Amino acid sequence: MTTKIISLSDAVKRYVKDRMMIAGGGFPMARQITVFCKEILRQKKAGTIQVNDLFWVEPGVGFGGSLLVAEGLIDSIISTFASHERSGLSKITRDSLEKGMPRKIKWEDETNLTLNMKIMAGALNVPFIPANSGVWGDIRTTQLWDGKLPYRKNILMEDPYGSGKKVALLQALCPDLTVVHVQMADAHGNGIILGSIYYDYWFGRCGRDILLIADHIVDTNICRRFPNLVAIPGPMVSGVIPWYLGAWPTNSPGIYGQDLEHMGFFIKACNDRNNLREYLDRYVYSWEGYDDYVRLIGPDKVKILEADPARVLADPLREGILPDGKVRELLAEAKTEKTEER
Amino acid sequence: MTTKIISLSDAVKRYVKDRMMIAGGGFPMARQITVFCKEILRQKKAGTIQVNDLFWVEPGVGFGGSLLVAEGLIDSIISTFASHERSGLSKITRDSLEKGMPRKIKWEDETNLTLNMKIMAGALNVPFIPANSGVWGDIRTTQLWDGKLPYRKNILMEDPYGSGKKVALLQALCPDLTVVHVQMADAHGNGIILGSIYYDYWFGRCGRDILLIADHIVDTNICRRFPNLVAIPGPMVSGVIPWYLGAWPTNSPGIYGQDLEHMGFFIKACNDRNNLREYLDRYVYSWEGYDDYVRLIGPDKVKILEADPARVLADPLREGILPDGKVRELLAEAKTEKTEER
Amino acid sequence: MRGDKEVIKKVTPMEIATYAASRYCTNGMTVFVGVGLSLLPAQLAQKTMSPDITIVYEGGSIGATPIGRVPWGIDDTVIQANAECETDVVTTLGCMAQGGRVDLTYLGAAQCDRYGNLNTTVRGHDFMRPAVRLPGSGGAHDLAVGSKNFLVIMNHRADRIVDRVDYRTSPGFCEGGRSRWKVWHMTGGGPAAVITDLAVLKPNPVNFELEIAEVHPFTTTEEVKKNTGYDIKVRPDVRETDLPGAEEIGIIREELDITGDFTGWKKLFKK
Amino acid sequence: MRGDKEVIKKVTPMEIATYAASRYCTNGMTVFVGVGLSLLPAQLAQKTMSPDITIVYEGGSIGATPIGRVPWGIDDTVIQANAECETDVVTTLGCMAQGGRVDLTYLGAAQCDRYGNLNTTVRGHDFMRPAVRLPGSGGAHDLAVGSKNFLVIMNHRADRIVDRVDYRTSPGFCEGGRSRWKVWHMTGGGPAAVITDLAVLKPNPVNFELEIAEVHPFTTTEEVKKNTGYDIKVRPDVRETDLPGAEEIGIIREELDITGDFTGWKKLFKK
Repeated sequence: MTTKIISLSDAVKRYVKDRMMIAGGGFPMARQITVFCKEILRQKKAGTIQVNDLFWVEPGVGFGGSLLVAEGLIDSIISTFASHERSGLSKITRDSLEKGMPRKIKWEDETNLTLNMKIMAGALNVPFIPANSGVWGDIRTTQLWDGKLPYRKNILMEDPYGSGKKVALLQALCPDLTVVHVQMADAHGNGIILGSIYYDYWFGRCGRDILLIADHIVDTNICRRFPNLVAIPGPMVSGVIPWYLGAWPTNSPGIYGQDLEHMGFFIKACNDRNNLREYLDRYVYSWEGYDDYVRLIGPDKVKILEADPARVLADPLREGILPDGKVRELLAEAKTEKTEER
Repeated sequence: MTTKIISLSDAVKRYVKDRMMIAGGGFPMARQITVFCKEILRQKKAGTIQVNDLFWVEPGVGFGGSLLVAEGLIDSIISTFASHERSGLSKITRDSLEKGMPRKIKWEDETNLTLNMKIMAGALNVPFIPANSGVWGDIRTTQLWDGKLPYRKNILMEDPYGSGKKVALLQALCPDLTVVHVQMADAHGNGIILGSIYYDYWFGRCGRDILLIADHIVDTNICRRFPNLVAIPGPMVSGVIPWYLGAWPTNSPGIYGQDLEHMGFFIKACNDRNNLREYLDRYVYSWEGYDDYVRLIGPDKVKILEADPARVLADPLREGILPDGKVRELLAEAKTEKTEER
Repeated sequence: MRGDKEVIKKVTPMEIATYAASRYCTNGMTVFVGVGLSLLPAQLAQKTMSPDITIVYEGGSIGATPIGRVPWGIDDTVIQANAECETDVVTTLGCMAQGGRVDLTYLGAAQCDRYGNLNTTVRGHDFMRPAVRLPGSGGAHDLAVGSKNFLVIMNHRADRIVDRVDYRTSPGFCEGGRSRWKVWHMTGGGPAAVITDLAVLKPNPVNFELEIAEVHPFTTTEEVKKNTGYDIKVRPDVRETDLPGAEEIGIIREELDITGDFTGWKKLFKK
Repeated sequence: MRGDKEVIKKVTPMEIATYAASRYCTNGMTVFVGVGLSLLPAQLAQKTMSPDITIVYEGGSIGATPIGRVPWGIDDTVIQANAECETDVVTTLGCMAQGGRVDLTYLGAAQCDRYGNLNTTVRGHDFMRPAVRLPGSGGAHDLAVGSKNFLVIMNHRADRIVDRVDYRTSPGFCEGGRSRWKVWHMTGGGPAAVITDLAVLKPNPVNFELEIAEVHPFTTTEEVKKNTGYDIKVRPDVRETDLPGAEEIGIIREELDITGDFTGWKKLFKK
């Protein structure tokens, strides 16, 4: 079978377009698509892609989304939560929402259930889905769009089957591009998720294109041994990006824990525009290639993150992990194929 | 934590009521709730329960459902398929539908997607869910109910968000009792399913009461090692019935394969009312207790069924299986608790 | 080999149909299969010209290559034994078929009408008391609605390829013309062809009525018309159906249908 | 121990609140918790009078007993390390909360109005340009709608327990009376109590307005009223809040809030 493996830089070049709707998987502290967000910023700066005014979909705007907000790439956000868990809101999100710095972003307010069910409707290719949430309160009526965005707020409806129950019809949401960080994936696009699934069951079934970022590429035979651990079926997926530690500083249960020290450092840096600039220069723009990226995290830190209590979750699957050399081969093959496609 | 383990006979006595809506998991050849159906018939005959006119919900009316049809316990069926796969329809189902023998059953016709989505709506506690299936054709309009059953056929609706798309609103379905056969479950009700999930992701989330029949009871620690293999979360489940080979003659991937020989024998027996009577006497009514049940299948046959190509799927979990003695202890504890409850 | 009477004698109509159906399967496709005859074409394609397809069974098995024997049902453990992914029916029929992610589906049918609408539910017009009860839709309706295209494989008799089906289980082109899309808002493209033991029928691109596009070598257009329950049109460019080659025949008989239950090839060698 | 000034001095208001909140958790319950303060009561209950509860985190972790330290977020790996089941948000908030299978939920809030409606989204009345942006709903709205009951744990200030919240994030008793059920068709029972650092507020059974039901030992009804943003009623049977005993205090300080970040107990021992 043709490999779906694609390099991070090729994936961003190929799939990220101006003004598109992008959904990012994970949760504020878990399996964030950090390295993908960084690569968007890097390629924009390098001029290899033209991208602005993104329509961002995420359960809670976490680490990756914040970086895009900081650099003014996001026009609109549909989300439910704007905090780095116990660290609270970063100054980035607050400044953009409260003061319009560096730019004003539009925020469509949802709940974790209503947003996830909108994605569910998108996955099922139906125009709407009813819910009990989103009937009462300000979340139902907050409507920030200017008519240009393909998104409207909840219409209420009484059950036509006569129960008398009133429900909110949630409009389906189907992103142009959905990106999910998974612990493991094979070259066919089968994505294995360990630990909480968050929105990613439905994110992994919804999107014009769905990309996986995988800490490890595994042999398809390990999927055949654990087919019920494949949360995202291969046929849904357009590309698989191998990138160990791609979710850093958020966690990837079974592989590494969250880097609370770095999160604290980041949150602090956000409080001052100069410090934030320095942070971005160093952690987003300074590195070149994978080895450099890992060097930035630091080998000692990597060891600490790997010594995580949830690491046991991946133990039965570790024998299926392809060695680096094999992954490099797959990337080289992918490169050739993609070139031949032109 | 209080154990949810319950014996087969106690479960049937406690949860099966006259005229109730029961959903059975699995697929025609897989994880059928065979032994549960047999126990309903046995207890009805013994007079320990009063049960008639069941409203039966199943993806395809398979082995278990057929036995209930044969003995006239079912008044209405909502299903999509009435065949034992390659064996075709059994004479039981054909006779009842074509000739009203032993009684006429009402059949509400669905598709695998519309029926599963109705259960999905029930699980989500919303009154309906839209679909593209069930808009055209006779499945949309076939409506056999007499007004007494809480079930109506698809209302069509145009997308209120202006896409112009027409969808079928599928009415939610929430059974009084849902029973799913799983390979393994712990005493908290966490159900592990290996192989195809069929409807059981949503069956395992929908039902006033949800019961699991498990080939093996496992230590909760194995759930903690493979939390992502738990397809049915414990809090959804009211009771767990330990019964090895409970799905026989259908399969339970990872534990045993389908007994095609017995299926052939059964299908043949169905062609003649006398043979069917003999079959029922022997395989439904003759045995007493678990050891007898296994003796009926035959130890040689059990060995053949266990030597199944899908058996590898359960290998990583087998260390968590509780020994028979421990399961008997849990059953004895459950008995005591239930007695104390009164 | 075309027209070679010796080969024709040694090939069954259902082997021809299987080969014809297999050629709709091309590399990169996501293909849904049922059991029996509808299982063979995709597997034949995978073992010959299109190794790079993903086979999906609606129960939830994705990427499985059944081991040991031909599956007895889509829930047979020979399928479950080495699937790449096991998921559920809402994923396969909802997210994949209804979601527009299925390229091709193979369906069987008891009856097919002039617009490719299928009946797999009852014979006779009283659903409450049918003359013959058939298995029913299963996921066929859903795949007929959502799959980008589907192929029907069935026997060709005058009471099976008909003007009107007894029960409308799964949509083809509905009431003809563009009604499938304009009136009923279906996402998929409908039946690409109906492949029988006598012929290959294809939809007219304007009124979407099925016409005779190919006729199997051992029969004639007249015989096909005689076995069709409506006044079926013959395409001006009607041609003889391609015969499978030695490789395909070998795979069918030695790997896919070893017992001959599906294609009946063993009967050719009965004395 | 009740009223013992030495004990009161050694117990913080948030320790009292944690203990009070823990007592709503009884054996057999399915309990949803967030992080921070809302995590402590369920864990305290589980370690004392109600070992037989199932704790659920909305991200998908069920039956987890966080190991090593208090979780930094509901997606912390100390939770994921030993959950009995890992599932998704539609299961936890859709099938469980909306499905009516959640017995009790602990919620925090920035503001709470007289009917127990909560604001966790913005301060100020312009959502487009808020005075202060707060984290938002997450799953709080869904749990407030569907959970059989919920408890609010928050600080008691006149601009936080108010007549009207700046933004209606999560429903309590909506517009009061039976509007929650009659007008808005919610399945859950609404807030059983609002537990603050000063008092326990409970809904009036007729108009469903929050009233002062218990007052913490170190304060007075007058002080509570002064710190409330609406003319709050005092129940005729108002009483002093029960104090945690030595066992509960020990568990809070030695097992649950070792650093004192949540309950501030370490401040008691500062010289």
